[in-house]
Amino acid sequence: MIYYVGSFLLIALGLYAVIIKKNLIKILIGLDLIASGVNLLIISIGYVKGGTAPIFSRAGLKASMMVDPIPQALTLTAIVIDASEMALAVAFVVLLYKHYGTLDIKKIRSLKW
Amino acid sequence: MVKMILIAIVAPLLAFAIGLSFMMIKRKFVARIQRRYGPTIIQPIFDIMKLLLKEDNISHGIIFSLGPIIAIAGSILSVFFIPIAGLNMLTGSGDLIALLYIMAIGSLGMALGAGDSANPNASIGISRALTLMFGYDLPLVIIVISVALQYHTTDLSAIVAAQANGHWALWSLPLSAIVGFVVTYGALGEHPFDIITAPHEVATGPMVEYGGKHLGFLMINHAFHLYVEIALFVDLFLGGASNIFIFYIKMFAVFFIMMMFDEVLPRFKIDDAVRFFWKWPTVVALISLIIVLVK
Amino acid sequence: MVNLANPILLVVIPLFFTFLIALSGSFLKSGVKYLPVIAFALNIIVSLALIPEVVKNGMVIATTAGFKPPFAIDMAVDKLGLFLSLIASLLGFVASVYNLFYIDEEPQEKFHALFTLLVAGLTWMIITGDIFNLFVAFEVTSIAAFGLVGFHRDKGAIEAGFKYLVMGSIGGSFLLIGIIMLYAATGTLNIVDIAQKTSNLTFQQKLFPFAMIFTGLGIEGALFPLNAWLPDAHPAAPSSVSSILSGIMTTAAIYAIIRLTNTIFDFNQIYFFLMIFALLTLIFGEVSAFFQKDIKRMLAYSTIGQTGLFFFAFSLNTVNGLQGAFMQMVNHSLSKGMLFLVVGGMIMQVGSRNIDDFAGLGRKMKVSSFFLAIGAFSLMGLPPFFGFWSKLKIIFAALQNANAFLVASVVIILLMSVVEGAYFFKLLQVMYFGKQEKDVAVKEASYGMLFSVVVLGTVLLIISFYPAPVINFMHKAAAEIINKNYITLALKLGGL
Amino acid sequence: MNILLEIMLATPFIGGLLAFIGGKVHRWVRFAVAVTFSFLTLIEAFVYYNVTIKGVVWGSLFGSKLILQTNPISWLFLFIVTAMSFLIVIFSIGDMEEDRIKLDSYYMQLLFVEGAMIGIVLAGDLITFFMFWEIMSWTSYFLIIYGGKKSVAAGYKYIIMSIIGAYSMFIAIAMLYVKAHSLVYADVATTLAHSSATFVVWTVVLLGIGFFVKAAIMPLHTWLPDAHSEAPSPVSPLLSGVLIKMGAYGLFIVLYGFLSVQLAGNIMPSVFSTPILLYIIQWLAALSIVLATFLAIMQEDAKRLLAYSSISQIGYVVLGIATGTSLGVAGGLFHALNHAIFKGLLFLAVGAVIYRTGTRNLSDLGGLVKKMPYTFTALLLGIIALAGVPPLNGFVSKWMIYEALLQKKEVFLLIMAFIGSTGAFLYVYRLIHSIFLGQLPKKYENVKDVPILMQVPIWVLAVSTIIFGIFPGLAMNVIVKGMKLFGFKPIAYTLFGFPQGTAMGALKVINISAVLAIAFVAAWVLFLILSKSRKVSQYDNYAAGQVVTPELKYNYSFGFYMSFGRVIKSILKLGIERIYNYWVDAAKIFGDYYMRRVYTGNLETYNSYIVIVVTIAAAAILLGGKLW
Amino acid sequence: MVRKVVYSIFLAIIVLALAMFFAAYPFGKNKMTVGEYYLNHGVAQTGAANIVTSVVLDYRGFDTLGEVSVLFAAAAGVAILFFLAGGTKREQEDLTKPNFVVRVGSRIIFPFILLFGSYIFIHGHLTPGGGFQGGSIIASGFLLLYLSYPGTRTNRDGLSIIEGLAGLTFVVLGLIGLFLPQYSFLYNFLPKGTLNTIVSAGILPIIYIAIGFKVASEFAGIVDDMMCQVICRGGGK
Repeated sequence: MIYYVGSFLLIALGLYAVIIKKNLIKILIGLDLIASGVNLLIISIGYVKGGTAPIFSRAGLKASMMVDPIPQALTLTAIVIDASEMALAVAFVVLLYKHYGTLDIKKIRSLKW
Repeated sequence: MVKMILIAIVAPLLAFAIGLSFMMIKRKFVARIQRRYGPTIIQPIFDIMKLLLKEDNISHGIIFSLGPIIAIAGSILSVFFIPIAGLNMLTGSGDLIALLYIMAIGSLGMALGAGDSANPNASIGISRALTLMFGYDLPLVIIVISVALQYHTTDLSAIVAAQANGHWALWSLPLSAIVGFVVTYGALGEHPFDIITAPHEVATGPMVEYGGKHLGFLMINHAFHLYVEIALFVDLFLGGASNIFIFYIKMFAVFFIMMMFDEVLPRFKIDDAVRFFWKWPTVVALISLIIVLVK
Repeated sequence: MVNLANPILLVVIPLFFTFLIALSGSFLKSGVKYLPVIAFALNIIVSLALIPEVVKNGMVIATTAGFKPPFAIDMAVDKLGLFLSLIASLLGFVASVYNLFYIDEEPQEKFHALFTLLVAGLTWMIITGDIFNLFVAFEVTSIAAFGLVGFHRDKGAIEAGFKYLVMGSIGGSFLLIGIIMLYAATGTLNIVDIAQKTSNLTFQQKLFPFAMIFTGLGIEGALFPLNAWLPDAHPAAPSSVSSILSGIMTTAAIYAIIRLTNTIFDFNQIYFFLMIFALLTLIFGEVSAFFQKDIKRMLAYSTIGQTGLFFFAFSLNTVNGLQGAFMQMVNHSLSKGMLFLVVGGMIMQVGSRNIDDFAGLGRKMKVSSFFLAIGAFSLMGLPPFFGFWSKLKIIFAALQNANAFLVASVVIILLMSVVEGAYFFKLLQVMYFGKQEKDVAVKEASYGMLFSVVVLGTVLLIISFYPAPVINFMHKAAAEIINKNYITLALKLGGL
Repeated sequence: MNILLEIMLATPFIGGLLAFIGGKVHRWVRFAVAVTFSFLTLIEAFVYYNVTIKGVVWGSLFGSKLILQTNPISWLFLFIVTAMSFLIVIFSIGDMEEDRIKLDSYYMQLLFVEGAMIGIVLAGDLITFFMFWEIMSWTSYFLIIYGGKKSVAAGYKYIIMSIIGAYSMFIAIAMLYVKAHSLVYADVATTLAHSSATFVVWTVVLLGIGFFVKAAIMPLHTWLPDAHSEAPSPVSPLLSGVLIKMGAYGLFIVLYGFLSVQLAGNIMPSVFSTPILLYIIQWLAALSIVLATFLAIMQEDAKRLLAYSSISQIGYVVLGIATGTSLGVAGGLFHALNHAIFKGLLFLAVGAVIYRTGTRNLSDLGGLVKKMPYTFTALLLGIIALAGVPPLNGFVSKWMIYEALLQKKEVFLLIMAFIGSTGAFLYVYRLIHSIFLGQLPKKYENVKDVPILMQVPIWVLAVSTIIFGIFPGLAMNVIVKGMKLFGFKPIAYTLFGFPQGTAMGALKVINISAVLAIAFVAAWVLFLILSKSRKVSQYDNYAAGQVVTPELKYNYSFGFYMSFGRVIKSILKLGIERIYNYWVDAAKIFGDYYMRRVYTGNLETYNSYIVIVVTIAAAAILLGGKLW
Repeated sequence: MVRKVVYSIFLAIIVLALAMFFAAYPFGKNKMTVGEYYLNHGVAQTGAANIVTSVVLDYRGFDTLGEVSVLFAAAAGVAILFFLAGGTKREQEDLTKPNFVVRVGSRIIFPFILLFGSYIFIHGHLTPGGGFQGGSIIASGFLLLYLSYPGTRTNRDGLSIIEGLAGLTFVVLGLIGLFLPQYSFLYNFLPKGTLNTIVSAGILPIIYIAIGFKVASEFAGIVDDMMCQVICRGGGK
């Protein structure tokens, strides 16, 4: 249960950072928080009470004892995608700083209307 | 056929004679009002003769010369559309509405000729003439419509016929008749609407460059014009006439009353003239029209 | 020989060439720019090969990994999907031809790789039959697009790219949340399978995933409050990329929404709200476009407006409305794609994006201007161009079961069309009749660039003057979607 | 024979393309192709003289058949379109020389406009109609802006208003389609016959807005003065003579093809025995007659004057068509033909003057009668026709309209119509006076009359004014026959006019003209008998003792009716355009304001939009799935 | 301030709604339908002991192809953004030199990191982990190298060749499936082998190895680009 709540809070916190924070890096952190929250949510969806990892590493493991493998696979994908996004985002922030000399989001608005 | 040709020749001459007689009377009458002796009564004939027979005529161009001719042609044409004394010459070929526009041909010819004289006084005169025409046209149109509605026809001879035996439109449409009387002033350019030719400002306006036979033609045209306007009024409101004498008497009566007012009135500025026509005559004519409509 | 009529090839071929570009970039150098052309030429062939199959069966399903859905991912091409992927391939093809002459900045091999990936991702979004796969395709598209938007690396491009990235990744997260909700509710990820299992869910349980997915896809699909990145990103990107972004991306995202709405989320209550979204999108897009001085920005806003229009038609939720939406999608993809390509060539010649600097181009770049005029006319919906037929259809459909709101909407749509006409005609008259103050030597764009424009223009003209096949095809496609044939066909053909 | 309809429709389009391609070879090829194809169209049009063909299906769209058809009424407009286009093509050869304007696509656009208009008159269903209507709008837009810098702004206004009008029609068409699923005229008529009054009124009003924009009926006329005056000289007659008639044609189709007076009378109250809808249309037309006349009187620009005059004259057409009586409708249709003739003549003649002098500012011109006598004479005929003075054609049609109004006792409309005609007298005189009469400026002393290629179309039209004036029966033949198809009682007419009983009076134009001619000849003979006159220079003039020299501008032409302007000052101040501009500006400011508050460039704001959207959905879910 | 409060309320609403939605699908409850199929048949069908791997690479292998593409796109995007025209050259005067312990330590650790990473991705079908994890571990080794030797530059061409080759391997392996009678992309055509041995599960290990290389080279490339952004100066055109 705590995982659910935790993931919701992470998402909310991330959104809060994205909306309220002025610093580009903090916004990126916010984005990452959202992503983490979502990943946590995915994983916790797949959990089955008392289940174990879906790996038949030794004989005697039964399918009924295992948690759902799909969310784990999805999380794997999602994490990589987040990582890619973050890498790109950091690159953008570096260049933004170069061009604007600031990390304040309010000052980076040469494109408008 | 012979009769038709005869009429065709006689009618314009008759009209000219009547118009000319009015011109003659007017000169004398005005002089008497102004406590002058005045010229001899046939002075206009002398004038016209003199002008027509002048040897040295100048022209500013073809249109300058054609102008008076078109004007006279137009006036003669209108003569045929006004029934006099039981002669309905061309009233079957064109009704009251057509007549209103046929009467414009003469003005157009006059305007064209004057325009070609390349004198700004003439142009100003035409500008005023046309403006004034626009001014009196509104009440004129309204009263024409009233009369047409009153008798359910636009055929002038039918209108005249309907007014036979003293059922004049003057009695049934008194307001329209009054307006028509005022409008005739405008159409004839008499006081207070003589702004067109105002000799003091624009040196007789459209006619400023005319002389010799051209001016003679214009004077002839004026005679026709006098006839046409007054005869139209007579036909519309005074029931026409069964013979030419009664018709002449009616016309003379109208003309006489007009002269009485004519000489005591000052002159309107051109825009004031238009405003005047669009104000009281229009309102009165409209009232009359509404009465006809409601009836 | 391998059977070419396999939708999966539409995705795999470009991916193959993407990696080939990465591999050969170091030694082929600028030679890699020919690879995308080959890739999309192959894609067009595959799409064409799919046509008879799709017409015969109504749908073609390709599974992966040798398993049946829902246990494996499948690609499902129905009529409309096929049409859109054909357009995507065509646009990709002409844009990559255009790139041969257009892109001279380094690093070229990265650009071409990303470009190929972008179009591959869009095709993928259109044809995928698995909802998580949709998310992956969405991310492939987005991330390729982020890089491409920043390709020029100037101030504007970086800012636009960053804004796009932040909004896009928030959107991606919401999309993922929505997908997860569906998974939690049904335990499966195949669209048809989910559609089978959502029927016993309450409205509430369906609404939230829908809202999340709608938000996610709406960001890509340029729906009103979510589209703020678009007017920045489209102008900043190279023109060939703008052409793809504008021509296909919004269309693909909206198509995804349409398909999910008509399979998984089978409810009627929502359409009124979608309509309001659509109208707001339309109004803000067209009105904003009117005030633009920057030509690409103007076209970008116009894209928003067009999106609003076909989204409105979709939200009518009738066969006719959907048919109108599809026709408008086709019209928009071809016209707007072409316009961006034309404008790219013009900007190259003039060296500015300001509309006033385009004065007099109509006389100097005759062919380009001609096709720009055609594209603009088609977007405005002037006959005899295709936009006219689609607008006709949309308005006819909107008034089908008219109530006061719909009539008001129609009035708004037509008013916005007037606004659209206002700015396009302004552009045209500047181009044809403006006086060029600056003395710049302007030539016609190179033949290669013109080739792509002419190809798109010709296609547009052909369907304009001979619209019956497209109209009929779209009618069938719309009927299938409304009648939920997607599900029945997928069940019949082993999509489940 | 039926297939010819499609060929006829295609001819100008093919011709346009060929002219464009041929122009790449040589400009004479372009001229030759344009002339050939416009002539071909004219010939093809004559094949359909007095023929009625119903329902040639040439396609189908959204389940509605696309139909071409022809009947005498559409033939009348077809004739106007093809004949005028042919004359204009000929005139253009002289006027649009290669070195004056770049011509590469001019003939293509001209022929496209012609083709579009042919499409409109041949249309047998509303989709075809609307399609060609829109094509006409944008092709003519390109023609208008051929004139250069100023015309661009005019063309912009034109196309925007056209689009607005077209979309208004579009709504009506869509409503009809939704109701009947077929837009063939006959089906539309049946649909309307079984519809509620509200529906009918809405349909007619929405369609009417579209037509009124094209026909430039006040208050939707504001595009016309600019567009007509700024367009190239040969285009103005096309716009004024032909294009705005399409609005009248559309109105006719709607009022009598779809509705009928009886039907309209059944579903709505009547005023003066006219259904109120028609009555309102009549009032709008009458208002345009009067107000446009006032405005025309005050113009200083020859083409602008004619443009306002067009608004006023199309007012007569619409007024006539909207009377609903046989006489009035016939008069309106006849006036459409007449207006095409004399307004085409006037625009071409003024174009000829512009061709020679390069200006259309009335106060810069003068005295050209001595230099361009043929053009003068043609223009004189044109203005006489326009002013509605017998015996030329404008008079006859106006007379029919007056009589129709008088018969229905719609006296206020009648007064307005009369006033417009008298006013027309003022402005046409101003036109001819300022251009041809008065003092000849020194710079125009070497002006010659225009080349023969430009004379021919002008004189063809000038002769037509006389022919249709003296023989109104020629046109009545077609009109009466066509109107029978639309359920009108045929009116009695003869070749020379109208016998007693048709109207409240009779008319026989040939008598009028004959007497006029005789009187004229008589007066002329008298004039010639008298001693010959001697021609003097224009500077030999009365100038209150001053000497007039060529340097002195001794000419009254600027502000010709200034004193009249003072009278109607308050009316002139009523600028409909200003009201439009006010609202457009307001809308612009409003749009800009909101755009700036939405697309702020601030990423925080953008992100919060996303959150807001999600919040709305979340709130909806918390509220139990209720969305409102 | 108002903004903060308002948006906090908004976020609270979202959280509440999320909570309400997921309350219907409680934590720990078995929600599997398709997952169960995988658990029951996965071993037999794919031969991989790690069901997650069999899902990632086989059942949902197409996702992984997309994932690889995403990563590739990100790397290419970073390369585009950090591209310096006209070649690059090292300039490290203004950088402080890392201390001795770091340099030596990283040299010692680096091979082990590579080894560990390789182990992870080679055993992806048997144990938790796989290509992505292993690749990232290897990339972190490169990061360590960069930290201790800021002047180092990787051979970028080499990296992209590895990238390309690895990606192509994946695609080609998938395409082979289309030439087989099963006619399915990514069909696992190799023999399944014995469960829980290295050589098992058909093409899965090969794909994972390719992914490992790809991820490693891509992350290394990204790291290289970012380092270069700090220390390299563009040579100018």
